[in-house]
Order: sequence, then C-alpha cells, then structure tokens
Amino acid sequence: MSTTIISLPDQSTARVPKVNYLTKENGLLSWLLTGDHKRIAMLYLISISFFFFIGGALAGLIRLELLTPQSDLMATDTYNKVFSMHGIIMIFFFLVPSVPATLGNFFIPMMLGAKDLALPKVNLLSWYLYVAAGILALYAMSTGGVDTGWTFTTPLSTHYVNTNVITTGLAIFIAGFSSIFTGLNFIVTIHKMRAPGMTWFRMPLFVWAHYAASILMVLGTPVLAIALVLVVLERTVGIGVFDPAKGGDPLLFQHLFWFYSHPAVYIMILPGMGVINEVISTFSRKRVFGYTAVAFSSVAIAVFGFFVWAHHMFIMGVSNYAVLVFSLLTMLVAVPSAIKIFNWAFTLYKGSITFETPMLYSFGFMGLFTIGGLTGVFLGTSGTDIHLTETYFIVAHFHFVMVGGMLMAFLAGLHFWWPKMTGRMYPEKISQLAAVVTFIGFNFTFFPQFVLGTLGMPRRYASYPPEFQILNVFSTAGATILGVGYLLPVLYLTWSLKYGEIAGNNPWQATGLEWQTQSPPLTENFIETPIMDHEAYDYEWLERQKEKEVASVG
Amino acid sequence: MPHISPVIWQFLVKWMTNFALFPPEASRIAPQMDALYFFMVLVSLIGLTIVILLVTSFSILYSRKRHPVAVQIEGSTLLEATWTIIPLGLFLVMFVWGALLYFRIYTPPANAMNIYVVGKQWMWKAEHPGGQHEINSLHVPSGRAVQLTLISQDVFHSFSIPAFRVKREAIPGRYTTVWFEATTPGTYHLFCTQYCGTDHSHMIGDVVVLTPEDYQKWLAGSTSGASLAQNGERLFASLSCAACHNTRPDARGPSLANVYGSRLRLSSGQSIIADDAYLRDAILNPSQHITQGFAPIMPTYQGQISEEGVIALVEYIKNLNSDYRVQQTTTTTDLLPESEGKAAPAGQNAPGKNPAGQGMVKQ
Amino acid sequence: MSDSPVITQGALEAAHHEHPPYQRHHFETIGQQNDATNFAMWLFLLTEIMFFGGLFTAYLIYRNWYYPAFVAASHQLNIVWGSANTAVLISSSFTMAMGVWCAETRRKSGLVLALVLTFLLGLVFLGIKTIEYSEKIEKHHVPGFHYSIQSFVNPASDPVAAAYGDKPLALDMAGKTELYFFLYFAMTGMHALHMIIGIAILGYMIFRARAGAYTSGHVTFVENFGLYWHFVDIVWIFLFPLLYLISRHQ
Amino acid sequence: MSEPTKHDEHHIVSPKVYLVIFLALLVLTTLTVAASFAELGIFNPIVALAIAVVKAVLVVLFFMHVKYSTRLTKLTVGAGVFTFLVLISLTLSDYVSRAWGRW
Repeated sequence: MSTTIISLPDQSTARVPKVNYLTKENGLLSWLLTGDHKRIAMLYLISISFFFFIGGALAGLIRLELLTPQSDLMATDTYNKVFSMHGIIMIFFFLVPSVPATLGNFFIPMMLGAKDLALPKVNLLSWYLYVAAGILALYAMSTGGVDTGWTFTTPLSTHYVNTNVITTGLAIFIAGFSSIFTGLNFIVTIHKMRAPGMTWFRMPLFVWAHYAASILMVLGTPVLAIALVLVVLERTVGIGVFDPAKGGDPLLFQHLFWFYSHPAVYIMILPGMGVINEVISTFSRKRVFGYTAVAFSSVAIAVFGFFVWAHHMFIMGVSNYAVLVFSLLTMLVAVPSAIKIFNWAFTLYKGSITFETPMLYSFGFMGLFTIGGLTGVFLGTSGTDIHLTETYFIVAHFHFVMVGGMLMAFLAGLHFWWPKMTGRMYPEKISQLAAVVTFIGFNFTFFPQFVLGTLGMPRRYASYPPEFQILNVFSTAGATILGVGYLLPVLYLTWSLKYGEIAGNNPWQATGLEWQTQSPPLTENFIETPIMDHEAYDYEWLERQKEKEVASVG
Repeated sequence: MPHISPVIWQFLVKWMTNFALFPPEASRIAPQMDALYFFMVLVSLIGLTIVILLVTSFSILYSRKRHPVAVQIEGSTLLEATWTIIPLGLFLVMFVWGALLYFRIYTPPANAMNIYVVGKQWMWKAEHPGGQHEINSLHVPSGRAVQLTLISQDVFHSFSIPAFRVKREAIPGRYTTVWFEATTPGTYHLFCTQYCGTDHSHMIGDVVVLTPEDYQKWLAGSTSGASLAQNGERLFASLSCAACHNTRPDARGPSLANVYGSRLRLSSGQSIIADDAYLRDAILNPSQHITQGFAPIMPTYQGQISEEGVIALVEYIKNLNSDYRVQQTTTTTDLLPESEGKAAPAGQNAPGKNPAGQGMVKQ
Repeated sequence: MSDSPVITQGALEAAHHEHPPYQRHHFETIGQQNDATNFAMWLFLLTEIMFFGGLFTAYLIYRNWYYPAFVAASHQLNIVWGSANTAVLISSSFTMAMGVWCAETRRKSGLVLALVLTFLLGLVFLGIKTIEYSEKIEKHHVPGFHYSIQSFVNPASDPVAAAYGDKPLALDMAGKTELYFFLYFAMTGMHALHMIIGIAILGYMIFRARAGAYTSGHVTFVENFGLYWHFVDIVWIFLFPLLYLISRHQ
Repeated sequence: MSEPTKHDEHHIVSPKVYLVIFLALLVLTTLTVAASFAELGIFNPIVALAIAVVKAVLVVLFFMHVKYSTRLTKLTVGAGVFTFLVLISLTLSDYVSRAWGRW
C-alpha cells in the first residue's frame, strides 16, 4: 500500500480543462469587474499575500532591532511605528480577511453546491473597500506612519501623538466594512443558497466555522467602527468622550474597542479551524469525529466570544467585580477550543492516515494552537494575568494562536485547495520541507518569548535590559528560519502555475462537493446543480461514486 | 578554544554569565503567584502531552501502510462529555485560584505604608510621605507592606515589578493601588509595561529593597526638607482653602479634620467613604461631591494643580487630625477684607465637640 | 430546518417559465433571490444596531455620571420641534409602508405618490433638524467650536434655562454639558446622515418608479429600502425620549 | 396565478393595518410627551423608554413585516437586540460596580 493518496490523472494525456473560470474571459477589466466569487478570491489572495509580506518585512525589522539591547538599528519612535504598522497590517489586512476572503470566498459556494455567493456585487465591493483601505494604510505608513500600537489606546492616540492616526483609523474603518460585507454575504449564502439536500448537518465543518466567524464580523465590527469614529472626532474636534480632563473616560474606548477586537481573534481563528477539519478528515479518510460537537463548538465560540472582552483590561482599572465575571466567562470560552482539539485527534483514530503537505501543516496547527490556547488560560486567569499581561508572554501567546494557528491553517488550506484553484499540483517534497521549516522556525522564534514574558520583559520595547539578550537572539535567529519557510511556498506555488503536474478533479480523493467538479472549476461551478444525498465526509459514498464511474466507462 | 575568535568568545561569556530564565522571587506574593503559575504550566504540559501522544500514536498505528482501510466512527458522547467536563473543571479551579490571588494583590492591608507614584511621559516619580522624591527608582524597606497609590498625568502607564509579580496601570484621572511586601534586599527592575509613546522603553528604573535600618538611613539622607504633608499645607494655605474649610459656625465648607476614612453623606443622598480617590475628586470635580448641608460653591481646581500638588493636598488632609493649624491659617486670612456675600450653608450646626459634625457620620 | 431551500410551489412554476429579467443568474428561483436580499438587508440592519449601540452605551454611562449637567443641557432642546419631528418621521414611515403596499399590489401612481410624500417628509425632518442645530450654533452649544457654558452657570441669562427654572451649575459640572451636546450631535448627526442617504436613494427610486420599475413584480428593492427607512425611524423613536424627554422634570 | 414568481411565501399587509399602526404610533408619541410633563420621579425615564420600546416593536412587527416573516427573520432581529443588550449591560456592569468600592 502506498503512503500517499495523491491520485493524479495520466500526465501524458491529461489537460487542464480549456473552459474554466480563469479562461472564461480575458483582460484586466474582466477581473476588475468580475462578480465571480472564485476570481474575487484570487484577487484577495494576491492582495493579502502582498500585505502579508509587508507585515512580514516589518516583523523582520522588529526582530533585527531586538537583536541587541540598545535601540541601535532605529530610533525608538521609528521602532514604535514599525510595530504599530506590523500589528495593523497583519491583523486588519491579513489575518481577518485571510482564510474567509480567499478560501472561504472560493469554496463556500462550491461546498454548498451554489453557483456563487448570494450577493456577488457586494462581494466585489468588499474587495474594493479592502484595496481602498489598504492603499490608505500604506499612504499613512509612507507619510510618517502611526505610532499608537494597533490598539489605539486613548488618551495616547487622541491627545498625545502627532502621527497619522486619522488616516489609519479611516483605513481600518473602511477595512471593517469590507469585512462586514464579506461576513454578511457568507451568512446569507449559507442560509439561502444551499443545494437541494444540503441540510445544515450535511454541510462541511469549514462552512460551519465560517458561519460562526461571519456572525462575529457582522455584529462586532460596527462597534469598532464607532470607536474609531469617536477617536477621529476626539482628535479633530476635541469632544471629550475619552478625555479625562473633560470628564470622559479613556477606558470607555477600550470597552468599545475590545468588544470588537476580542471577538476578532475568533474571526481570525475560526476559519482556520474550519480548514483543519477538512484536511484532517481527508487525509485520514474518516468522517470528523463528533461532527455535531465540532459544529456547535464553533457556534459556542461565536456566542461566548462576545462575553469576555474585558479580560484585556484586568489591570487597567475596571471594577474588581467585573474582573470576576469576565474571568469566569473567559474560562467558558476556552472549553469549545479544547473540544475541537480532542475531536481532531480522535478523527485520526482508526483512520488511514497519509502525510501530505496540508496534513503536515495541520499537525503543526494542532500542536501550536494547543500551546497558544492553553497559555491563553494563563492570561484569562485574573491572578496570573497581573504578572504576565503586557509582557512578551502575551506576544508569544497570540503569535502561537495567530501565526502558529491561523497562518499554519491558511497554508494548510492553500496547499489543500491549490490543485482545485489552479488545476495544478505543487512539488510535494519541497512543500513538505517548507512545512517542517516553518514549524521549526516558528518554535524557535516564539517559544523563547514565553520565557522572556515570564521574566517580565515588557512588550513594545525598543531597548531592553541586557540579561534578556540571549533569548532575543534565539528569537531573531528563529525568525530568519521562519522567513525562509514563508518564502518557499511563494516560489514553488508560482512555479507550479505553469510547470506543476495536472491535478485532475480530485487529487486527494476528498468528499466535498467542490472536489466533484473539474479543476479549475467552471464559472458556474457545476454543470448542473448538485443534489446532496449523503452526509459530509462520507468516504463510502465516494467509493461507490468511483465504482459507478468505472462501471459506466467500462 | 584556540579557533574561536576572541570577540565571539567574549560575547558568549557575556551571555552565559548574564542570562536569566526565571525572575527572582522577592516579595511575599511571588511564591503564591509562582505556585499557581507552575500549576498551570503542569496542567498545560499534561494537556499538550496528551494531544501529542494521541496524534503521534494514531499517526503511527493508523498510517495508511499499517491500516489501509479507515473504520468510520461517528463519535462518542461519553468522550465528548469527558473532554468538555475535565477541561472545564480544571479551568474553573484556575479561575478560583486566580481570583483569590488577584484580590490578594489588589487589596492592600490596613497597616501598609503608602507611597504615591505619578507616571508621566516618560518617567516614574515617586513621592514618599516624608517628602523624599525619586525619579525612575523606588526605595522600599523589606518586610513591610508597601501600598502604592498610582496616577498618571497624561496617558496610561503600567507600573510593573516582575520580581514582585505585581503590576498595575497608572491611569489618568483616577487613583489605582497595588501593594507588595518585599522580602529580599536587592535591586530589581521596574518597567512601564503599557505602551505610552515614543520613549516607552526608556520608562524603566530600579526598585531598591533595603533592610529596615538601611531604609531609615536612606530616608534621613534624601529628605528634601519638608514632608509631603507640609508641602500640602503650604498649598492649602496658598489656595486659601481654609477660607471655607474651617470650623467656624458660618463656614462655607465642611471642616476637613479627621475627614479621611470617614463615611460622608453627600447632598445627592449617597454616602461614601472619604478615601484618596474621593479627596482627589472633591478637589478637581467638587460639584459631584458636595457634603450634605453645603452649597455647591467650591470652584474646580482642574488644571490648576499638578498631580503632585493634588497628592500633597491629599496627604495633608489625610494627616489632618485636628483643626488647630487650619484655625491658625484662618485667623491670618481673616485679616484680609472679605466683603462678598456668603452663601449661607443650609445646616448650620452649633460648633460642638465634633468639628466634623456637619452632615458627617463617623465610622 | 425551516429555512432549508424548500422549493415552493410558485418557484417551481417559475422554473418552467422564462426567468424574469431581474433575476440574477446565480439564483435558482426568484423567490430565493428575494429571500436572500431581504435577509441580507436585515443583517445589514444588525450592523447598524451595533453601530448606534456604541453611542447609546456612551450616553447611558455619562448620563449616570453627570446627571445634573445632562438634565440642564437637555432642557436646551426644544420639545416642540422634537415632537413635531417624531410625528413627521412616523408619518414618513407610514407613507413608506404604503409605498411598499402599492408596489406589492402594482399601483404605480400610488407608489410614486407615496415615495414623493416620504421624500418630502424626510426633507421636512431635516429642515426642522437644521432649525434646531442653528439654535445650538447661535448659543455656542456645539462642542469643540467655541463651546460656551454660559447658559448653565448663569441660567438666568438664558431664556430657555430660565423658563425651566434651572439652578446654576458649578463650573466643573457645567463643563460636562459639552459631553451631552457632543453625544446629542453625534447621535442625531449620525441619524441625520442616515436620513440624507435614505433621501438620496428615495430620489433615485421616485425616478425609477415613474418608469414602472417596481410595479411589474420586482418589489424587493422597495421592500428592502422600506426596512432601512423604518429602522432609521426606530432609532429616532429611541433618541427622542432619551435626548428630549426623560430629563424634562428634574 | 398572475404573479407566480413572488409573494409565494410572503403576505401583503393591508393598508388598514398600516393605518391603525400609524395612528397608534401617533397616540403613543402624544402619550410619551404628555408623560414627560408629569412628575413621575424615577418612573419618568422608565415610562418614556417603555413607550419607545412599544413603538419600536409596533414598527418592527407591522411596518417591517416581521410578524408575517419567517422564523429566520425573527431570529435575526432577536440576535441584534441580544448583542446590543450584551454590549450595554456588560459595559455598564463595570461602571456600576466601580462605585461599590474596592472589594
């Protein structure tokens, strides 16, 4: 028995289908005015990759500066701008739209058996909003940057800095609407566009995860928008809502900000969890263990995600009673993530497991997300939060969740669906190497930061006491490896566009509806509307289908 | 090591001898914090090990080579319940333990000595009751509970002493407190951990823990002549506070002797304990803190007194146990002509034994 | 599940007919399209609720903190104009609802009339709002622009405050009235912005309705706009008591 | 069937209902203004908000057709109101309990 399930068509005769969504129309305008969710997903893929590498370059600068205890590579205010822009770009222009706007956009309609998202023009509009916001953010960055940190803490952001707070705030405001429209579109599509027979509990868990994330986008983002509007008004008119001298309460801003920004971390991680479901099921040839539990845990995260925001403010002067309540609720939101992890582990049980690149990334995700999630409990516990918050512990924690979790999941998904999106395979050996390199580099970069945080090294420091240097050197060295791990996929994926092997319809023998059509798909996705007559992840159904095909061909 | 360049060798030596993995435990609370911390590390390690063991053993046992055909399993309610309830139970234990620790750190004991700390871009200014000022350093005695009353003059700052495992934000417009009891004499890091602008990373200093004897010596050696309360008294006089806050029957403001720590009845009907925060607010936003029986005529001092000045005033009022000195100031003020019509206070109590009697209920 | 894509009788019939011209290619039936756009509109209104939610939260907090200032400042609002505006907005909601009915029952001239009335009532609302705003500008009650606390420290000098028999506020409390007026302008301004957007869309709709675009079966646009317009009305239904009424008597 | 492609699932509200609701809203507006002139103490804001809620519910149910809509629409409205209340009540929980003292 072979150790891989990759089944490609005979390369000597195989062709990429002549008519597909990429070749349907030509010319730049056909892309810029498209309503096709797959083309919009590709536009998003290009733009978020662009922002990822800008954010990554800024991260590189941060790590270089921290190689030595003094602030010698750049002045402190430059450093402050660099980490602020790193955070803003990575969160609002990469992590929030990453999986939803690319993979979600591309595959949710296909998984549901629909021709497109419910509102294709709104989908295109949300890409344009994203681009406009991105350009505005880059403009703000190139004309002096912003040095408030991505959290825009008042009254620092309103009264004490003279950088481009207004422009950046506006950029995030617009990006927020892009995200609202994406989420809205997904919810409508999932409710109204399912193919006949596609009941709620036949949907792939990827869709469930996106449904939960979309709820958060729709209900949370407007509160961020109003908070930013108030910051802009405070700066321009001086209205006083966040100004203690005029009777305002600067903490109110944080309440409004974290009301969005805490659920935002679930907006970022839930779609990633969705990807992991698909990948783990496919490469262990098994239905996801405890399908309903995993589906409902996504929804539970979405609901509880709204009740915990003040755990970002435990030491900032919220009332002790509120600390008690929010700390307790935080413990509740940690449980659904634990449920997911164990269900994924048990999906492997009695499976038939192969180790292709997406699976390697998923294993990386499980390990790193477990660490990230558990260290989150350290910070949700009010007592230990006092010592660990605002240090590198918190930096390490959210990088484990966001980079170790979300980025790993994004890469897993990208490698998983790449053959479907482009019709071609990437070189498997190099991509496996890249997965391993990323995993090693990541641990080297961020594990030392847990130790640094426990030692008390504060975050957002351009210079630090010399006894922290050795761990920072480790971290910077690891970041170099990590950088290589991220550059490799760019190279071989681009290469594969022209030279990769022809993938065929279903190289992984996966069960999702998106795999039951040609790769790359037609603009209408399916020749005729599919009828869902089996459960999700039904590998026996797939076997029967194959037998039927063989029979009819023979 | 003949082949290693001396420069690199020096670097290595420097690193290895100047390298930390865990912060020192230098306060009473630190071992308690670390106990919870290590409990959580242990739980996390066990959890992580379980996940890793499951994934690797399943990967080996059920690889396609060994196990070519997967067995379809729906799930198991029992297992779902297990990994819902056990983590939830553990998290709840952490929650309770953590909450207890949290309240221990933020509830100062009654006998703690108080030091005021003002955070401003980008320095920490400590004000000792004896009038000693320090910038970016803090001298404290070992073996004695020290309460810090923090305030920021501009943006959010955060006062962090990792070796003591305590941290508290200094926020604009409001006092916050934290306390610790240092155990081991030595010098420890003091950080601002809340990002506060350009020189955030330079807002660091030292906490020097001295033995009680050394501390007394330090106090004697760094006095600035006047104690904090004396500074406050000077300010009290120069702002003519005593013109209203005196014990005369027609006084327009309540007497402030022994007011600190007492329960006040406000004109809004609420009753409130006069603590540091109340005193500060009553100076800066007086109209919300009118003692029952007085007219809201006090002007605001918002923007007229620096945070240090407010601290001095608060410290002065805190230590005001009798009206003797206020009386003296009043007599001086009386020499000045004073002809403006006075808003007569509603409840004119006869001056009795209790000078703070007007609308105040002693605790 | 109740909302699984059950193919309804009408939809099945539609599948046999030619698709109506306004059906987008990716929908199976026009019923599905209408459902989807209607649901999308509701979701959009959810985001609007949360958007105003932030301002309502701020208002509640500061009203509790600075109660005397909020009472005195709210006395400066003109209850007659406020009530008139409420009536105007409710009437416009009614005409809009009638418009939706006309579109559903394919009454073209009725629809145009209803939309024109809604449009005019919207303008009347904005006109009254302008009068109210200009009063505030005259009295220097616009936060951030030469804000004056004269009416509150010396209510006798201000006819409105004097009519209420307001007591003078202490200086520090009088300063907090600026917060009230900021929240007043933010909330009513945001509301007015929604009105302006709505009126602009109404203009476009009147133009299209005269061409008969909404009375030949395709009514979703009118219905969805109706939802938006009623939502704006609901926001005002809450703003009116919060800003004008609840502090009248203190 | 003259219009087979639409309204197969939704019900046209008759103008009479609209008129009744419109009149009810006007009456309630008068009522709330009148109530604000009465001295009710702490009940002034409560009455005003209660009337506002009633008015909003009338608009949502009839003008916005929620009474005749699917369960999904009702659920959507409910979700919006719920999250709005979470935002307000949990934020206020901090502000209210700050006054309760240190512990």
